[in-house]
Amino acid sequence: MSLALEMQHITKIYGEVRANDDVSIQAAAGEVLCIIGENGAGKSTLMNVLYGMTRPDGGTIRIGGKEVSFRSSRDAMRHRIGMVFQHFMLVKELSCQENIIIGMEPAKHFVIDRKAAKTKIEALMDQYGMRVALEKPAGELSVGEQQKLEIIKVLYRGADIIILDEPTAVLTPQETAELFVNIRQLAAAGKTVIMITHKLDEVMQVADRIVVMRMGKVVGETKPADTDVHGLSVAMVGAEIPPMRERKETRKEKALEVCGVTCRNEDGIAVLDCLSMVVNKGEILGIAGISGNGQPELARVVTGLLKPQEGKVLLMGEDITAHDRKKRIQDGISFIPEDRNSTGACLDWSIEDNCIAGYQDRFTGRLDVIDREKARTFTESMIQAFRIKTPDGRLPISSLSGGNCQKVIVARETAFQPELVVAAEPTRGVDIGAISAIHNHMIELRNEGTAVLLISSSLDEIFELSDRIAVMFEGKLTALLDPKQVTREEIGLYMSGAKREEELQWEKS
Amino acid sequence: GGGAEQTQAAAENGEAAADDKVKVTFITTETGLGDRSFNDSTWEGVQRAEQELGVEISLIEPKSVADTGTSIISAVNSGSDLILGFGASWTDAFDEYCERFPDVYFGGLNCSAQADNLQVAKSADHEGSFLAGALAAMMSESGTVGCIGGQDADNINRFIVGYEEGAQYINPEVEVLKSYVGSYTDPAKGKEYSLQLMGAGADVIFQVAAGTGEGVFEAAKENEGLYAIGVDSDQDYIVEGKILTSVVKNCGNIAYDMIKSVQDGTFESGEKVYNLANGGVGLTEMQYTKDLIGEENLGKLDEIKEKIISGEIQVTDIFEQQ
Amino acid sequence: MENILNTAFRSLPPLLLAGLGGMITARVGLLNLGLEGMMLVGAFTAVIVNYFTGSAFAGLLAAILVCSIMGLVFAVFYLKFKVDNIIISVAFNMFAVAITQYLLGVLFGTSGAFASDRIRKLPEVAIPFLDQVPVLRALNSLSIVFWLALIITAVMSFVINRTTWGLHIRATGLNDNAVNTAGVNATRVRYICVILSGSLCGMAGAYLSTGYLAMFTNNMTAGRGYLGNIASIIGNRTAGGALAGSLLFSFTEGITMKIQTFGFPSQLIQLVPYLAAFAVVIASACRKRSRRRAKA
Amino acid sequence: MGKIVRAAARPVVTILITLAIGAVMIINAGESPAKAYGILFYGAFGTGIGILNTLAKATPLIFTGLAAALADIVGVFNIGVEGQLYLGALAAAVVGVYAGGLPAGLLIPLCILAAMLVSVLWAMIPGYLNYKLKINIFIMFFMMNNMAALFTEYLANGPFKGNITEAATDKVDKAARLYRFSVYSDLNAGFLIAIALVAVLWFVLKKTRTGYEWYALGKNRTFSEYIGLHAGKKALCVLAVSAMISGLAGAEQVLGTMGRFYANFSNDLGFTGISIGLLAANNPIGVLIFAIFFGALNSGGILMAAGTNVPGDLIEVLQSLMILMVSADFVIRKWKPKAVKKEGK
Ligand SMILES: Nc1ncnc2c1ncn2[C@@H]1O[C@H](COP(=O)(O)OP(=O)(O)OP(=O)(O)O)[C@@H](O)[C@H]1O
Ligand SMILES: Nc1ncnc2c1ncn2[C@@H]1O[C@H](COP(=O)(O)OP(=O)(O)OP(=O)(O)O)[C@@H](O)[C@H]1O
Ligand SMILES: [Mg+2]
Ligand SMILES: [Mg+2]
Repeated sequence: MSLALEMQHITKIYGEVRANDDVSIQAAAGEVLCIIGENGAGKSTLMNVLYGMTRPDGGTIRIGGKEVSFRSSRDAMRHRIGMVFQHFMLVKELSCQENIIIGMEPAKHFVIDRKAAKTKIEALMDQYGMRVALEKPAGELSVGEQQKLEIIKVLYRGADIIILDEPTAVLTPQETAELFVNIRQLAAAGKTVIMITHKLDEVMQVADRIVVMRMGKVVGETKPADTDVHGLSVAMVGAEIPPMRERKETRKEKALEVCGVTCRNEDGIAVLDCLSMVVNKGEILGIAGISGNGQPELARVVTGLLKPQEGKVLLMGEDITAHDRKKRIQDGISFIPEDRNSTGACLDWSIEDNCIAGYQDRFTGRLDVIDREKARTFTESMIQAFRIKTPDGRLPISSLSGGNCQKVIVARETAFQPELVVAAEPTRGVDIGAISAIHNHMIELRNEGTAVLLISSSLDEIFELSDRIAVMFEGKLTALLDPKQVTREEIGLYMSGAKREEELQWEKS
Repeated sequence: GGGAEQTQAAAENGEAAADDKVKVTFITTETGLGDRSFNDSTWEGVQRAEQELGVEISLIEPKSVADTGTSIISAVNSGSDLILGFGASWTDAFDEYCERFPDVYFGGLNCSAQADNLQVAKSADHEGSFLAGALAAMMSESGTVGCIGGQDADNINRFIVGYEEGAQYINPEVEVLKSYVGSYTDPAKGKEYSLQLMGAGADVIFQVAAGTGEGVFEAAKENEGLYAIGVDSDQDYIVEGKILTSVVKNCGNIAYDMIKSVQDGTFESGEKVYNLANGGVGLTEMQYTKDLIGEENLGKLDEIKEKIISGEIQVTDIFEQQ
Repeated sequence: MENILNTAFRSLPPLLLAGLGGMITARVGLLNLGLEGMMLVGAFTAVIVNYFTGSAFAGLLAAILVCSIMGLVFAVFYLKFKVDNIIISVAFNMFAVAITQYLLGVLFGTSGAFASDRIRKLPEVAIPFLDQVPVLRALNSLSIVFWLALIITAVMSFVINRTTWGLHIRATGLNDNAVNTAGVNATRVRYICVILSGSLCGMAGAYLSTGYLAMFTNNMTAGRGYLGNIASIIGNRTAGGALAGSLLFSFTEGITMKIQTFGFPSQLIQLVPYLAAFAVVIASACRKRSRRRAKA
Repeated sequence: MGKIVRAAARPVVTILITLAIGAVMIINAGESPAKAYGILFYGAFGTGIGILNTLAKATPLIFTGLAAALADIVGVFNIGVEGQLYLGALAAAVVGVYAGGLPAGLLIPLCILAAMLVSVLWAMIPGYLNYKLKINIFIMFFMMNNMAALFTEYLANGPFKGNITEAATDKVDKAARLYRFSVYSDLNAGFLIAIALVAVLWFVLKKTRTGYEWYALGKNRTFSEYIGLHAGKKALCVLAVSAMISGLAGAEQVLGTMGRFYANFSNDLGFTGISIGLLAANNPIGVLIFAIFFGALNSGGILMAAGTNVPGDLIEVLQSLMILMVSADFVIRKWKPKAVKKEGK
């Protein structure tokens, strides 16, 4: 196999952080290379260097054996490198076709030749078996389709080396499976695919070769055949992952009751359809479901961010339907939102300011003044308790890696003895070390008697944490299952709507 | 008292030293110099005083009504003996500052303030405008004449009412079209409004609109049969032969007189009227349009002028009505 | 009626050109309030060059050139030094009024106004047969800039919607990260658009001082730059919309004069286009709302 | 130490360049640059009266700067300051005229309240339309500036026209006039209000929970709702406060400086205020500093015109160059082009 790509001795230093420290990787044509590593290990930095977005402080890149140097992504593109970013780079208002051709438009005298563009794209879509509706605005596509669009965009540019940064973080299992089929097709067609991910089972599925990074360095290289998920995780973290905490027996007492909640969106469609449920104290109720079935709305209704048109929400027997978000925070409902960057944290703010967010009342003294001393002490204690990697709580939270940022949110949302924690995708985009820390913390909460409503698109997580599993389909809960007695396949049937229970027995246990 | 403080202020500034030259500061309206109208003509008078009387002069061009006070204070601080402010909005400023600075003389124009150290020139613009209106009606072939004002305000309407009465005096049937542009700095609109008035039949247009009026002249220049009348200073030269005349009030002379009186120590407070009788206002020489207008008409104008002076013709002064 | 049309057409070009200038920068995410100042400098340059060369076209070209340079300066401060556009605009507008006055003094020893017989006017386009047609007569003998402005509107509309540059412009305003990662230099697109808005203002200014009139007077743009901006906003940042918006204003101008004769205060009449614009945006917002409801 | 020197060097150099450009022009105008600049600086800061005048010119800018900054903090770019100021000024004048006869202790607060109220009502039109119909507020503010100028001019020329030849109201009652510190300057009690406002806002923004929540609102709407704020309503409230401050600016100009409302009196006070807010990165103390900087240019400029042969226009050329140069140096905040968002969204 000929080497399509060689990166040698790449070094990139940000201030005092050696984001990449003498990193060398290589990849052949037709190969799928997975790069794994903790949050902040330097994966994205390495890819940004490869795509010409950042210039390395040292090291060389060779494409097809020839040394190159990139001043911008345009240069990288010229050398047939394409990148699909974790946060998609699409112009939502423009059509898919326009998104694909921008920067490389087929044109006669600067007038875009739409027909030619269409023909070319159609041919590509046929060749790789990926389809999107070309006339639709990109913003109207689902996340999975948007990702396809991004890949088509890269292929359209004639890329031979395709970089995917955490492509599966926001995909449903179905979409992930489809993506992997596409990736194999690309590899079969002789493309080099470099994929970054935190999900080790995916790595085992799709990779030809695996590179492990830690603290800016390459610490290992292996093949799926030579290792297993455990081996990979040890290589990544550099130590054994601590085992899951024991579950304690807890009293079953109703904490949250949702009664017949209906919620229509702006288009008048019922995203929550007369939904009822119960979460007990000291219980983790996992909500499984394909995304787009009303999970975010459920979380928002429970936490007071969305007013239902019908139905009631009760906490410890008290009707709190009329309580707004602020009141519900005081009631003891805390919320780990699925999108930490835009909802859970204010990226421009310091870690300290983020640590008190939502609970600012508790840190407010006379004259409405925020007690900074108290806030600082609190932040320090959170940083210690959760081993958040930062030199100082006054630094902006954007200086933290994704996993550490998520830890800040989890720490905050569990610090004030909540009655109920609504955790939506609590470990999305987070490395396994941090995942284990967060999972353990949630079990601990449960053991202390807190009710936890867990919403996750990862069945692994649901199975690992839940005391009971409810399946959500088209705005309703269609099954209530015991994780010890149900298989993934069966849950899959419920999730796809092929099967449903007649009436859910909330009081059973 | 104010006096002591004031000298202290002046001394602090170090400007008014032992120099016994009279120092004059002219503060323009917000339009500033370059209006080819009364700011310019006042400034000319002030400059003439500098040359002929040897006074020291300076100029302030405030950008907003709110700057008036600061401008006066700056003028006082730089050691001025006489401050000229010829805008209509100066009544307030005089009311306030004349009292505060009793050692400084002030000169104003057409405002209603009174103080011991203030002389207000009252120019009978309505009388001059009456003549202009009469001339317009004489020259109009269509029996329709027009006038364009910068803003619908009393100081503008004072001209317009005089003009209207003058036109009606000559021809009771005459139609006088009036239009306000809403800006003093928009010649494009001034021209457009003139063309509209022309479209409605007007063949002589009187402008009382400062910079906007430049557009009226432009319209006259481009359209045969359309004549304009200027205002405030002799604007006849701007379009030779097409500007019938201008209603002049000769602010330059007013300013010069005031400066001279301060230098001579004959400054008198109170009102001083500038009207047709004492030559303070009037029409221009009409050097470019004399032949066009003709002896007969000129004679008639002289007659009317005499009648106004003698009081036989009463021109409405809307300031008086208030 | 014909009078109103005439006025409307004659006062259209500066509004339209400024509107297009505002539109093109709005398309790349910049509200260019400096149009006013650039237009004034354009008006000044056109008159001066016209005066010294005796050619109206030389004046027009010079105005376009000088204003393009001003656009470039704007862009450098905005894109390179990252100064906020409002600050630049305030400075630009202040600078324009002052520098034109100052230079008038330096060059001709006058201030306020400058007119001369040596200033040639930009030619008018006579369409002889139109003279016979009643209402359309108003289209006869309009300045060449009027027709140029219309052509530019059409061209810009075409360029933005159909060409590669247009795609880059549209995308830059919506998501410049996407544009950059697609290998198009979004900053360069912005530079070009800001410079282009300068040239359009130059043309607008030249029309005002050598097409509409043959003179320069202090601050003669009298708010047309701002109106142009508003026109482009009303027109939803499209070339055709800018045309519609500027027509709204220029027609009001014609109507204002007429209605005044009936004793309406001119200020209230001048409020009409704004009220109309408000009505338009409110109506369209309500419609959007009810359409969503209807879908349910 | 070296760092500080280097940080200070750039602005100093740019100001020097601006001054050098100006010097060429001043020499061209037949004056000595040293003398002209001397008077400029002396006029602004050299004498007690100069300082008073500088502060007097800064006063309305402090208000408009704060108004713009405050709204910007919660993510509403209040470009409508200029229009709100006109409405506020007119309201203060009308009350000051028609409620004349009341004692000062009653009349002044009444005038100020009226100014704030009317200004808020004016700002709430687009505010509410934006809240309910999601119409782009920026566009509405922008149009309403022109509307405010026309509308107040109509009122001052029609229903509320005073006994004066210009489009202006009558003079407000003596009791409504704000106290002046010296007969040599327009500086009045409005300045104290401005300073108090700077202090209060600084305190609120930097120290209190309210400030914390306002910042949250501006940085990230979804986040602010998540932490328990009614984002839309709260932003509307802060916009109201911003409009109140704009109204105060108008009231100060009428009650403190001019004594009556003149149509079109504001020489871009609103836009200059917005620039100041931006330059100061929305920091109230920064607003104070930059307002004084602009005030100094203004008051020193007037004296420079009076004391030299340098034409007033040249001073404005210099001022505009300085604004550009200084802002190029001081604006260090994270930059993102402010998209003119489509109406609705
Ligand atoms: N632009 C930057 N400025 C300063 N530091 C940076 C920058 N980009 C990355 N870093 C730092 O470099 C280190 C590596 O970051 P990188 O983005 O490569 O991590 P990653 O492996 O992609 O993490 P994740 O798994 O969370 O995506 C981190 O410590 C990060 O804080
Ligand atoms: N300009 C910067 N300064 C400091 N740190 C930065 C900067 N840009 C990126 N980083 C850090 O680099 C790390 C990796 O960035 P990346 O975009 O991959 O986000 P992430 O950690 O993967 O989070 P998520 O998966 O939630 O998007 C993050 O921790 C981020 O905070
Ligand atoms: Mg990353
Ligand atoms: Mg990540």
